[in-house]
Order: sequence, then structure tokens, then C-alpha cells
Amino acid sequence: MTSAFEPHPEMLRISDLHAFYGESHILHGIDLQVARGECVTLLGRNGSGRSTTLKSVLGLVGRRSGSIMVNGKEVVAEPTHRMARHGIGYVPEERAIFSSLSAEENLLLPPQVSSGGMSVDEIYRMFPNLEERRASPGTKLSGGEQQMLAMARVLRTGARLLLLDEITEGLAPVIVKKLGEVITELKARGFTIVMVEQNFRFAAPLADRHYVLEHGEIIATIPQAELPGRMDWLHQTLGV
Amino acid sequence: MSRNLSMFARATPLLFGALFVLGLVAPFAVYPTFLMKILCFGLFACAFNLLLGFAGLLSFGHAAFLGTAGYVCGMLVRDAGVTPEVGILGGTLAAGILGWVFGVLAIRRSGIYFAMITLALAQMVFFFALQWRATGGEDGLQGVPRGHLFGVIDLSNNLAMYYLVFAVFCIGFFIIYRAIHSPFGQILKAIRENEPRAVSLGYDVTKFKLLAFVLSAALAGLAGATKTLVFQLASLTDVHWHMSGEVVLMTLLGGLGTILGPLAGAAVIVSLQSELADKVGSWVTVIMGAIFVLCVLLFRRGIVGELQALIRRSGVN
Amino acid sequence: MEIFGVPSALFGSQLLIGLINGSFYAILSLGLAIIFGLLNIINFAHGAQYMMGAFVAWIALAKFGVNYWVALLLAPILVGALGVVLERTMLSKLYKLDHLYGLLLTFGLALIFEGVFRDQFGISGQSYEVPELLQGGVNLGFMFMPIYRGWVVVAALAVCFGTWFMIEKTKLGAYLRAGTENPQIVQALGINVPLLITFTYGYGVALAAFAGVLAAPIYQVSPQMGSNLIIVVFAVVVIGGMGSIMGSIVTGLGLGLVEGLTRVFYPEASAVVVFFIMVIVLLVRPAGLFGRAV
Amino acid sequence: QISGNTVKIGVLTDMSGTYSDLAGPGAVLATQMAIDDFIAQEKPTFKVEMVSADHQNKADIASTKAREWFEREGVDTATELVTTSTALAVMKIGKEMNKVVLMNGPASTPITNEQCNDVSVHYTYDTYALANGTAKAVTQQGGKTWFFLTADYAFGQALEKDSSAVVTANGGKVLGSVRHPFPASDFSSFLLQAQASGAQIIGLANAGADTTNAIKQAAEFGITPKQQLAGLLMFLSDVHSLGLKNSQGMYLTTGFYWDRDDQTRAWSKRFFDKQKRMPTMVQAGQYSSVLHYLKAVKAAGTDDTAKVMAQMKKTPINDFFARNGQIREDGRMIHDMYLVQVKKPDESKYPWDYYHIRQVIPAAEAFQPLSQSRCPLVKK
Amino acid sequence: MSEFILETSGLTKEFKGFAAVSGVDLRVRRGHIHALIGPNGAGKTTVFNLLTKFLPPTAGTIHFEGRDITHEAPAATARRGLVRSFQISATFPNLTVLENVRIGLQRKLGTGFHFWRSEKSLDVLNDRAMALLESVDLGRFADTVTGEMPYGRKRALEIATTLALEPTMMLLDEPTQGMGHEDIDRVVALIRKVSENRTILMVEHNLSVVANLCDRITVLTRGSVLAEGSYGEVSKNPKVLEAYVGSDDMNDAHH
Ligand SMILES: Nc1ncnc2c1ncn2[C@@H]1O[C@H](COP(=O)(O)OP(=O)(O)OP(=O)(O)O)[C@@H](O)[C@H]1O
Ligand SMILES: Nc1ncnc2c1ncn2[C@@H]1O[C@H](COP(=O)(O)OP(=O)(O)OP(=O)(O)O)[C@@H](O)[C@H]1O
Ligand SMILES: [Mg+2]
Ligand SMILES: [Mg+2]
Repeated sequence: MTSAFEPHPEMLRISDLHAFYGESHILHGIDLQVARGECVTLLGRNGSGRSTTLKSVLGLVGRRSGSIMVNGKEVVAEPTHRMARHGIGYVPEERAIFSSLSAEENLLLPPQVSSGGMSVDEIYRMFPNLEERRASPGTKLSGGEQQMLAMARVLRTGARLLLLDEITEGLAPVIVKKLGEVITELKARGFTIVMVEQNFRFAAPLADRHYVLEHGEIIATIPQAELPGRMDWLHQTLGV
Repeated sequence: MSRNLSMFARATPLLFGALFVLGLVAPFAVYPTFLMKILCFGLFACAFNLLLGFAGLLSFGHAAFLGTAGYVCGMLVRDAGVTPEVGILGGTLAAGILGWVFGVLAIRRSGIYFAMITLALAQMVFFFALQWRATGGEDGLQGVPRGHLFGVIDLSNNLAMYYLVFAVFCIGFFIIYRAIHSPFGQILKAIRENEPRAVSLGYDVTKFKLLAFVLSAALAGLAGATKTLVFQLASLTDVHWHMSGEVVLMTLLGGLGTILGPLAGAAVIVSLQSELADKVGSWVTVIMGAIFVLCVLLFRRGIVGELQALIRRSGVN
Repeated sequence: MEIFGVPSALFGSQLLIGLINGSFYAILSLGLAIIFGLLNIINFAHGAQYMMGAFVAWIALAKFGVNYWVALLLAPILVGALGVVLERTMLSKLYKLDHLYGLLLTFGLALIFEGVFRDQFGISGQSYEVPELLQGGVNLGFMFMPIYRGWVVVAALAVCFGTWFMIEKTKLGAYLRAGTENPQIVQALGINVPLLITFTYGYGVALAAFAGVLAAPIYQVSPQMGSNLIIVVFAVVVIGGMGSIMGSIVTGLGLGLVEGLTRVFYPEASAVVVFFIMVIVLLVRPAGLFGRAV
Repeated sequence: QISGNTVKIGVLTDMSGTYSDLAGPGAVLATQMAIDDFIAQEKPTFKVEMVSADHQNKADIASTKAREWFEREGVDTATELVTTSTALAVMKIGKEMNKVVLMNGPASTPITNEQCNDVSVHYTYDTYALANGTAKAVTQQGGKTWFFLTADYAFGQALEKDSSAVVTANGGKVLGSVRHPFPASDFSSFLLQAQASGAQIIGLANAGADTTNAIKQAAEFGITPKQQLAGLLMFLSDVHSLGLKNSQGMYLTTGFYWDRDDQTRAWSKRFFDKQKRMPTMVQAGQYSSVLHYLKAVKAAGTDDTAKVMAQMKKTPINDFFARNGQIREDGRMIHDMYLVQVKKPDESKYPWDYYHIRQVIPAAEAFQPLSQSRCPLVKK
Repeated sequence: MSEFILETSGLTKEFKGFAAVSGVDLRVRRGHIHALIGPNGAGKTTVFNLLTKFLPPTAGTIHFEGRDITHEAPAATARRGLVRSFQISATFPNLTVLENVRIGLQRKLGTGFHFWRSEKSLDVLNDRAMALLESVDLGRFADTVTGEMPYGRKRALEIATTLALEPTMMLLDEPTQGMGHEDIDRVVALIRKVSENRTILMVEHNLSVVANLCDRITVLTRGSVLAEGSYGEVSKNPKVLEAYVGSDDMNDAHH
């Protein structure tokens, strides 16, 4: 799917995205672009619509309108299950580990979408806990272990555009650190990453750009270079 | 919104009052036996709704309580020769006890499991009723005399019977209404919304559910016992699982979790059954099935629920 | 020789018959368990769909001269296709709601199906002959065993274990199990869940129809043939542990046996023995014999 | 003399349930035919109307409907009333409101025994006539050893008890019985027990789908034709749905067979043209009873219940349906019954050619004698 | 009265041969805010489940206020005053905020089964409920339907409801998880406030919260206690740094 001669360096472009849950209008025209190999974060307070942005890309909201281009292709009208074929990997905020599947079955569940995903061995090296608990039913893992599993699950599929929702949530510092290394490595391998993070200290050094959301709108875009200068403002708006 | 709600609250006593007066004069306009049937099934459905609509438990075996109480009341009045009010109380008590047995066995599970277990238990009651000689099997328990209320009032007079049924209904309805709006009702609501949380607050959830179940069963029994006196018979149809399905239909059609819905649903279903009986012949079940499907797909709020929503919406605009 | 006062020949034959009846329970409860597993719906129309399977076979033969073997394929396909339509047009609207609505919807559908068939074919039912190839029987010494009944056991076991293998041991099965829990996320992982659900319902219904065709030569093909059976099958599913595939198969066969034995020792109780066992099982193991604790 | 100058006949039957084939729409049709024939033949001065309703086999619906008909719609008689529970309920209402009740579908004997009353007529058949007719005739013809397959509820048990008594009284022997749950679909276990008993005759003390399934499976397990089946409560509609292959050789008793003589054939053909099925005894009896009632009204010149009842009881019934018919004081209409045997498939020459009539059971023997009656109206 | 309100000895839980918790001797001093930290899968949640009886232990005993509660029913333990909060917020979404708190208060009234009594009999609780709501800054939301409130406030409500039981000891599982910084500060302040004259045991990965709040810290790894002490002691323990923080500076681990 992704060849080196691909004419679009742009991996994801969202324009004028609106999203609704039933009657309530959550996103009011989001615009953002992410180039291949970039890592961006979505910042904002609780309920500002960060998770919803990720979910709308996948079509997991009630209704959405606007435009979502992945790899130069319009996908806003496509059903959710097709999004994985476009090379999108998603780590949901509620982890969604399956209890009727063992940890390993959970890991192997998503279909491989392209080559270049991590091997199971590589993954177990990265998260030894998972190897130890591989035969255990998915939801019998501890909170943190489930979080690791959810992350590992998309790394295996070969998805090139990763949408990561609060992946450091509930993880011990030692694992959070390791995840930071993983993200850096993924970037180096040309993966494109969109992160939602509360843990600003984790996200700040990794991201090329930060989008700040409030009430379903992007109120600021801060490239990494400008970050030091905008810290005070961020502090004020987000309480970081 | 909240102003509307309080408007509702203020309108409620008026509405109940109007309905009460309507109930008093109705037998002069409508065929009393027909009304009595509606009231009996209405009470049955209200009792069922107490469980499903307010405790979130779908029992698919409620016919067992209706029928058992009917048989017990019939036997007491016909064979033991007690007065009708004792018969009714006896039937109600029997249903309550049976409800307790069902409850102890079923309450540990919820949702669909609960429905299946109650269904299976009710099946056992059905077989028992079928085989036990005293119930008359397929022939039913026939020729139950209506007798004299408190040994005084002759119930073979249809009007007298009607006012007894009406009184029974009002009492049953009041108990249900009260239970919903009681400290007990509050906790029931809490349990339905978040059971683990209720446990963690120190409530013994199974006991609350059990009480709700026993209440509902006993009131269903009250309806069944009264019905036996009205029709002077108790038969297998009242313990059959079709009856359990019918009461779900009544409740759903009238409006799940609304206080008056089940009565409305019962009225519609009973009228339909008696109207359709002359006209569509073999299509009765098909029509009932279609109503079920339509209710589930299109009118989940039921008649009363939709009405309330309508009033609310017009109030907002 | 006697076992507990019952001639051993009779005893043996009752066991065998129990197994045969158990095969029906197994296929039917398997279909219910699959549907329950993925859709979280107790398919009350299962009995009606079983009945429709039998009727398709009968109509095919009586009106179009299509034989049993073709019907064995045709009926599941046709009734399964109807299931697919129902799922697409009705059941799929209910997934976001309380699961009880599914039960109520299928209950209504069961009433409709039964009513329509009753109107079309009358209540007394129709006779369907045992296919020529399987007519007659073999004398097993202790009993005369109709060949057809033997075939029923073989066919039922094959279908049951095939289904079990598919669900527990294949990737498709993993999708099914995951889809049961969180369809949205499975979808986001790139699996076409709506299709999977539709397929599953269709398959479950097709199983019922398959059982119906198997039953047609044994029982009167009548509009009510499913409605009483289905209540027993519900109990089987509860005993086995709802949604458990292996549980429903093993329990189906096991209860067939138990019921068979009851018919010898205490025939009056054979209708309630299943419910009775259910109560005991639930007291001891609330999640059913094979069910995961909830 | 006739209220509103109209006689209104209410047909309360099972239009959609288990008994809709043997009564149901066919009974409604038979009633209409009776009314039409009555008007054509007798040219009455009063009008005759019919209403019908589906009681869905529910006694409470039946009793509400009957009460409403009698009270509000001027119905003079409630008829048909298949299933005993609905019949008993309506009989009570009839008595209370003093209206005639004509029963054709229900089977149980309490109707003319403990529960009898003076406004009701049990017209076509009852379990005594069917079971005892069959049991007696079969035993006398050499079926000496019996085994019963009994539906385990009051009705089945009564059938078994009554028939056993008859078998023993006629020199036969009952080797055993097995009670099966009601309803059941698989009878193989029970049939094997019957087979193991070695009895010549397996008596089916059950009804409807239970009977047909048992018969079908008896053929499957090779039990018939080595042992014979005797249906204690069977109708033409059951044999039709089973097919001759499965039911051949069986004995059963019926109050009517369409192909008995020219008269029955003529009427049945008319019925068949409209209904596409041959009439069962219930449907034929329905016609006969309604006609008898209407004639009684005309003869009495009133629709007063007591007078009409007296007229009906006084007049013997002889039509295509009933030979030597007479309504007794307990409300039982007695008439000749027929022991029939189901033909083999190759003996059947045309559609619905199902029975050999093996024996005519005279009216006096066919039904429970008055001397045994437990009906309080019977003066002894 | 012993100075330890809660004591476990040899507490062990095995799942199919896998020891999630093994031989934990935990002692929580009365009036402390005590933290339970450790790497993922260390067994913290399992310990909580054991303490609140949501799981039966394989071995070991639990004493609460000097009494052996190892084999009590969950609701009984809760009535004793040992109450937990959930990792995901636990409220009654369709009741109002006030009603939520009242459910907690109602238990002591002892009229739970009185289905014949009017709801109005509960109004006597309103003052107390309002007071509790004020104490967590929710007074003005009393009539709001709970489901419509933001996450942080639900969390506060949950704590208020728990306080209604007047627990002597509260167990909090990751109380700040999934919160923005503003909410975290609010919850930290709240916990500090409610910790007056009661004991708190909490699981928390956010070390700045732990550093801020806790009097004493127990570190679990692989089901066993690795270290115990004040923040200062624990944060210098090299074993803890290796197993939990993954670097030699505890401050790295602050969010
Ligand atoms: N399923 C849903 N139905 C209705 N409203 C929803 C739903 N999910 C989220 N919302 C609402 O949408 C808004 C944005 O939610 P979203 O989950 O995107 O926030 P967020 O920025 O990710 O915050 P959080 O830190 O809570 O995850 C919130 O106001 C929330 O209440
Ligand atoms: N019911 C269970 N069955 C099997 N294993 C379990 C069960 N519950 C927990 N475990 C295992 O026990 C270990 C401890 O789990 P626990 O949930 O207590 O960890 P934790 O310390 O809370 O971790 P986290 O910080 O990630 O939430 C984990 O490895 C987990 O996989
Ligand atoms: Mg979010
Ligand atoms: Mg945990």
C-alpha cells in the first residue's frame, strides 16, 4: 500500500470534520494534516473532543461529516472495517481487550494489513509481561498489562498510521519510559503517529506538533520549535 | 425540562382522580365482564412492570403466579367453601410464596439468563397444573362460585363483582405506586443503574431484588385470584408460557416503566383479542406477533411513553 | 438380565434413543448458543425456524418433487437466507438497546411464523416419508434400530463438531468471539463485523432448519412442532452455560440420555426432568455446567 | 314468540389452534350450510343469523364471549365449543342465562355427568363412545392383550381407565401402560416399552399431535403391523395428515364417515367444494345439531329455552349424520357409532378413501348407559 | 485500639497456579494515607479485591479493626466501614446528584425494604446530603442528572457518596487515572480533605500525587512486598527504582 514512490507525503488530512453522538454535536470543524513519519499530539482538557477526533477518523462516532483523506484518498464515507485496510492502527482509550480470547489470541486477532509489522518475538521482547501471561484470558491481565497488549496488537499488523489514545494511562513509569523509546523508534521507521495524551511530559519530546482542542475545535497549533515559548500559555489553558 | 416534570407531578393526582371516577362509572357504559377482564390483566401487567420496568428484571414466567393464585383461590372457594376475600388472599399468598421460591432460584442471574430460568420454572408449574387432578387438567377448574363477599354481599351480581374487582385493582395499583416511590424503590432504581456500586455501598442487592420479585409475584397472584372469581374458572391458559409472553406484550405496548402504561396495554390487548375473535379467525397470533415486532422496532416507549414524550416535546416548544 | 428391575435390552435401547433425541437438542441448542454468543439475543424464533426447515423439506417434496438430500441442503440455505434478511432489517436495529428487546422481537416473529404456517397448512401437519436410502432398520439384538435414526445421530454429531471446530479453533472463530464482546473495536481492527453478525445469525438459523429437515421424517411436520421443543432447548442451553459451544453440545446429548432414562424409570417426570436438572445445576453452578462465571 | 323474530346462532370454536382442523372454520361453514338449508327447506317466518368467534381454546375468552352474546347480542344458542374447558365454562353461562348450548367438539364425559344441566346438549361424540367403542369392538374381534400409551393428564388417564375396564370386561387383558408427558413429540421410548410388553394392541389414550406422532413412530420402529394400534380419540383429519402408509390397519371409532352412503356422500361433497377437505364428525355433527335446533324452534314456535329443549329431546334425529338419534335427559345425544379400520394405501381408490367400516355400534350400546350416569337430572 | 486499622498476614491469591499475590503482610496505620504502588501486574488491584472481598484469598488472613474479616460477605465488609471506590467512576447515571448521595445515606435509615413508605420519608437526609455535596464542591449541581456531568465531577460525586457511608477506611484504586491536571489537583485536594479522621489506602501510578499525599508507601512487585516506607525512603531504594521507575531518579516518573 505504501510504496516509496507514493506521490503524497501527506498521510492524513482532516478538513472541516464535524462529529455527532445522537443529538449532541461534539466536533465543530476540525482541520489538521499529518505528513508521513510525523508524530503529532492532540491536547486538551477532559471532554474537549480529542478521543472523538480519533474515533471519527475510524467512523466510530454516531455521525460525521467533512473530509478525511488517508494517503490522498477520501475515506469519510467508508465503513469502519475498511479503515484498517488503509493502514490505520487504533489503540482505543478503553483498551478493549477481549475476555473470551487469551492474551496471545488477542495479540494475533487483527488481520495483517501490510508487511513491516513487528513480529511476535519482537513484541514479547518489548513487553515481557505479555509473554508470561500469554495463555491467560485477556481481561484477566492487570490494567497495565491490558494497556500494553492493546498497543502491541496494532504494532503487529503493519499499520503505518497509528492513532493512539492515552497509551500511557495506568502504566508504571518504567513502562512509560519504554513506550517513549518505542515511539521514537517507530518514527524512525517512518510510522505516522497521532497521539492523545494527558501525560504531557511523555508527549512533549516526541511530538513534531501539538494541536490544542477546546469544545471540539482546534484553538492552537504549536510546532515543537515553538513549544518552549508557549509553555505558559499551555499551562494556563490546560493546567499542564 | 424540570419545570415540565413538576407540571407532570402536579397533573398526576388530577389524572388519577379522573381515572378513578371513570372507573366508578364505566360499568354503566361498557360491558362489566369485559371491564373486569381489563382490570385483572391490567393489574397483572402493572405487577409485571414493577419487576421489569422498575427493577430491570424480565421474568418470562409470570403466568405461573397468575395461574397458581387462580387455582388456589378457586379450590379454596369452591372446595373449601371459604368466602371470596379469603380466597383472594389465599391465592395472593400462594403466588407470593411461589414467587419467593422462583426468586431464590433465579435472582442470582440477570438479564436473559434470568428470563430463561423463570421461563423454565414456570414450565414446571405448568406441568404440575396439568397433571394434578385437583386442577382439572385440560378441563380446568370449573364452576367456582363467586359467593358472598364477607359473607354478605352477593357477588353473582355483576355490578357488585365489578366494584370488588375495581377495589382490588385500586389497592394493587396503589401498592405498586407506593413501592416505586418509596425508599425501597429508590434503592431498586440504584441497583438497576449500577449494581456493583450498590453492593459497594453495602446494600444486599439480592435481597432487594428478591423482595421486588415476591411483591410482583404476589400482586400478579392478586390479579389471578380475582380473575378466577370473575370468570368462575381457572384454566391452563393462565399458566401457559403464552400468557407470560402476553403480559410482556401488554407492558411493552402500554409503555415499559410508565405507571399507567401496563393498564393501557392490557386494555388494548384484551379488546383486540375480543374484537379480533370475531373477525380475523386464524390470524390472531399473527397480528399479536406483528404488534410485538412493531413495538420493539418502532414504539419502544409504548402508548403511554409516546404520549408522555409528545406532551413533553410540545411543552418544550 | 435386569438393571434396577428393567430388562437390560430395554435399558440399552432407551439409552440409544436418548442419544438420538439428544442429537436434536444438541443441534438446536448449538444454534441458539452461537446466536446468543455473538448477538446476545435469545432467538425465540428458533423453534419456528426449525419448523420452517421441516416445512421447506415437505413443500419441496410435495410440490416440486425435490428429494430429501437436496432438501437437507436447500432448507438450511433458504431458511438461513430468511434469517439473514431478518437480521439485516430488524435485529440489526436492536444491538444498541437492551438485549431483552431481541428476545421480545424474536418472540413476536415466532408468533407470526407459526400463525402463517398454520393458516397455510392447517394444524394437524403433514407426513414426510423417510428417504428410500435410509428406510428400514437393523436389529441390534436388543432393539430394532431404524436406519434413519442412526443417520440422524451421525449427521448431528458431524455438524456439531464441525461447528465447534470452526468456532474454537479457527481465526474466524476468534473474530466471532471477539466480536461478541466489543463489535466496534473489532471493526476498527479491520474486521467486517456487521457481515460477521449477519453470517452468524444466518448460520444459527440454518442449523435450526437443518434440524428441522432431520426431524421431518420422524415427527409430524406441523406448525407447532417447534414451539414446545424450544422451551426444553432453552433449558438445555441454560444448563450448558449460555453461549458455551461445547457446553451446548455435550449438555444436549447428555440431557437426551437423562430424559431417555427417566422415561423408563419414571415416565411421568420425563417432561420436567430437564427443568428439574436445570434448577439443581443453577443452585450448584449458577453459570451453568460449562459457563464462565458472570 | 321469537325474540326480535330472529334466531341467532353463535359458533364459538377454535379457529386457529390445535383443534382448528377438526372443528374451526369447517364448523362455521357447516353451521352456515345448516342455516341455508333450513331456510330453503322450511321457509321459516323468522330470520336466522349466525355469529362466530375464535375462543382460542381459552375458557375465559369463551365465557366472556358467550356472556356478551347472550346478554347483548341476542344470541339464542352457543354451539360447537371444542375443548372441554371452554365447553364447561360456556355451559355454566348458558345455564345462568337460560340459553341453549350445543356441543360438538368437546370430548369429556363430565359434560353429561357431574357437570350436566338442562340447557346443554352433547351431540356428536364423547370419550366413552370412542374409547369404549374401540376397546370393546377390538377386544371382541380378538385383540385380547392391550398396552396403553397414555397422555399424562386427567383426560388421558380417564381414557385409559375407561378403556381398560372395557377390555377386561370383554375377556381381554391389560398388560401394562406407560404415561407420557403432554405434549410430547418423541414416543420412541414409550413405544419400545409397549413393544416389550408383547401386547397385541397398543391403545393410544391421547389426542391430536401426540396420537399422530405416536402412530408415525410406531411405523418407523417396525412396531406396526406386528402389533396393532387402536386410536381412542382420533379424527379423519388426523388420518388425513398422517397418510395411510403410517396409519394403515388402525382401529378407531367415529360418529360419522363421509363415504358411508349416498346421503353422507352428497352432503360431504357440498362441504368439500367449499372447504377443500372432507368433513370430520364434529363438522357434520355441527350441521346436524344446528338443523335439529332450528327445526325444534320452528316446531315449538318459540325460542324459549325450556320449550325448545323439550322439543329437541322429544324429536328423534334421523338425518345423514345421525341414525337412531335421540337426546337423553342428561343432554347426551345418542346415535349409532362406527368402528372403522384404516385402509392400506393400495386399498384406497380415490382421495379421502380412508376407512373400512368394520362394525356399526348401535346407539344404545355406543354411549354410556343412563343407568351409570352421574348426572343429577337423571331420575333413577 | 490497635494503631493498625488494617492488617493482613500471609495474604495470597493464586489463579490457576499463578500467584498474583503471595504472602503479603500489609499493615495500614490508623489515620494514614497509605499508597500501594508497583509495576503493572504486581498485584495491586488483586490486593484491593481481596480486601473488599470481591475475591476470596487462597491463603492468609485479613483483620480490620482487630476483627478477622477474611470470610465475610462483601456487603458486610462495606457496612463495617471498609469501602472502596472503583477504577472506573461508579455513579448512578440517571439519578440526580443529590439522589446519588442519598442512596449512600439511606442505608443507615434502615428503611431500605419499606416499600409501603413514601419517598418523602427520605427528605430528612437532604441536609446531610447537601453538606456532603458542598464538601466536594458539588452543591450547585445537586439537581443535575449525574450522567451529564464531566468526568472529574463524577469522581468527586463518587467520593461524596462513599463518604456518606462514613467509612473509617477508604480504598481508592487509581483515583486520578484519566484526569487532566486541573482535575487531578482537585481530587488531590479532595482526598486530603476527606482523609481527616479516616484512613485511606490508594493505588496510584502518578508519583507526584503519591509524593504529595501519602504518609507511607508499600511497593509491590510480582505479588510480594518489595519495599515499604515513607516517600523519601522508598524513592531512594535502588530496587524500587529499577523495578518501578526504570531510571535512577524518582522525579523522572512524575507526570
Ligand atoms: N458515546 C458518547 N455519547 C455521547 N456523548 C459522548 C460520547 N462519547 C463522548 N461524548 C462527549 O463528547 C465530548 C468529547 O469527548 P471525548 O471523549 O472526545 O473527550 P476527550 O477530549 O477525549 O476527553 P477524555 O479525557 O475524557 O477522554 C464529551 O463532552 C463527552 O461527554
Ligand atoms: N482473575 C484472574 N485470573 C488470572 N490472572 C489474574 C486474574 N486477576 C489478575 N491476574 C493476574 O495477576 C497479576 C496481578 O494483577 P493485578 O490486576 O492485581 O495487577 P495490578 O498491580 O493492579 O497492575 P496494574 O497496575 O497494571 O493495574 C497480573 O499478572 C494479572 O494478569
Ligand atoms: Mg479521551
Ligand atoms: Mg490495577
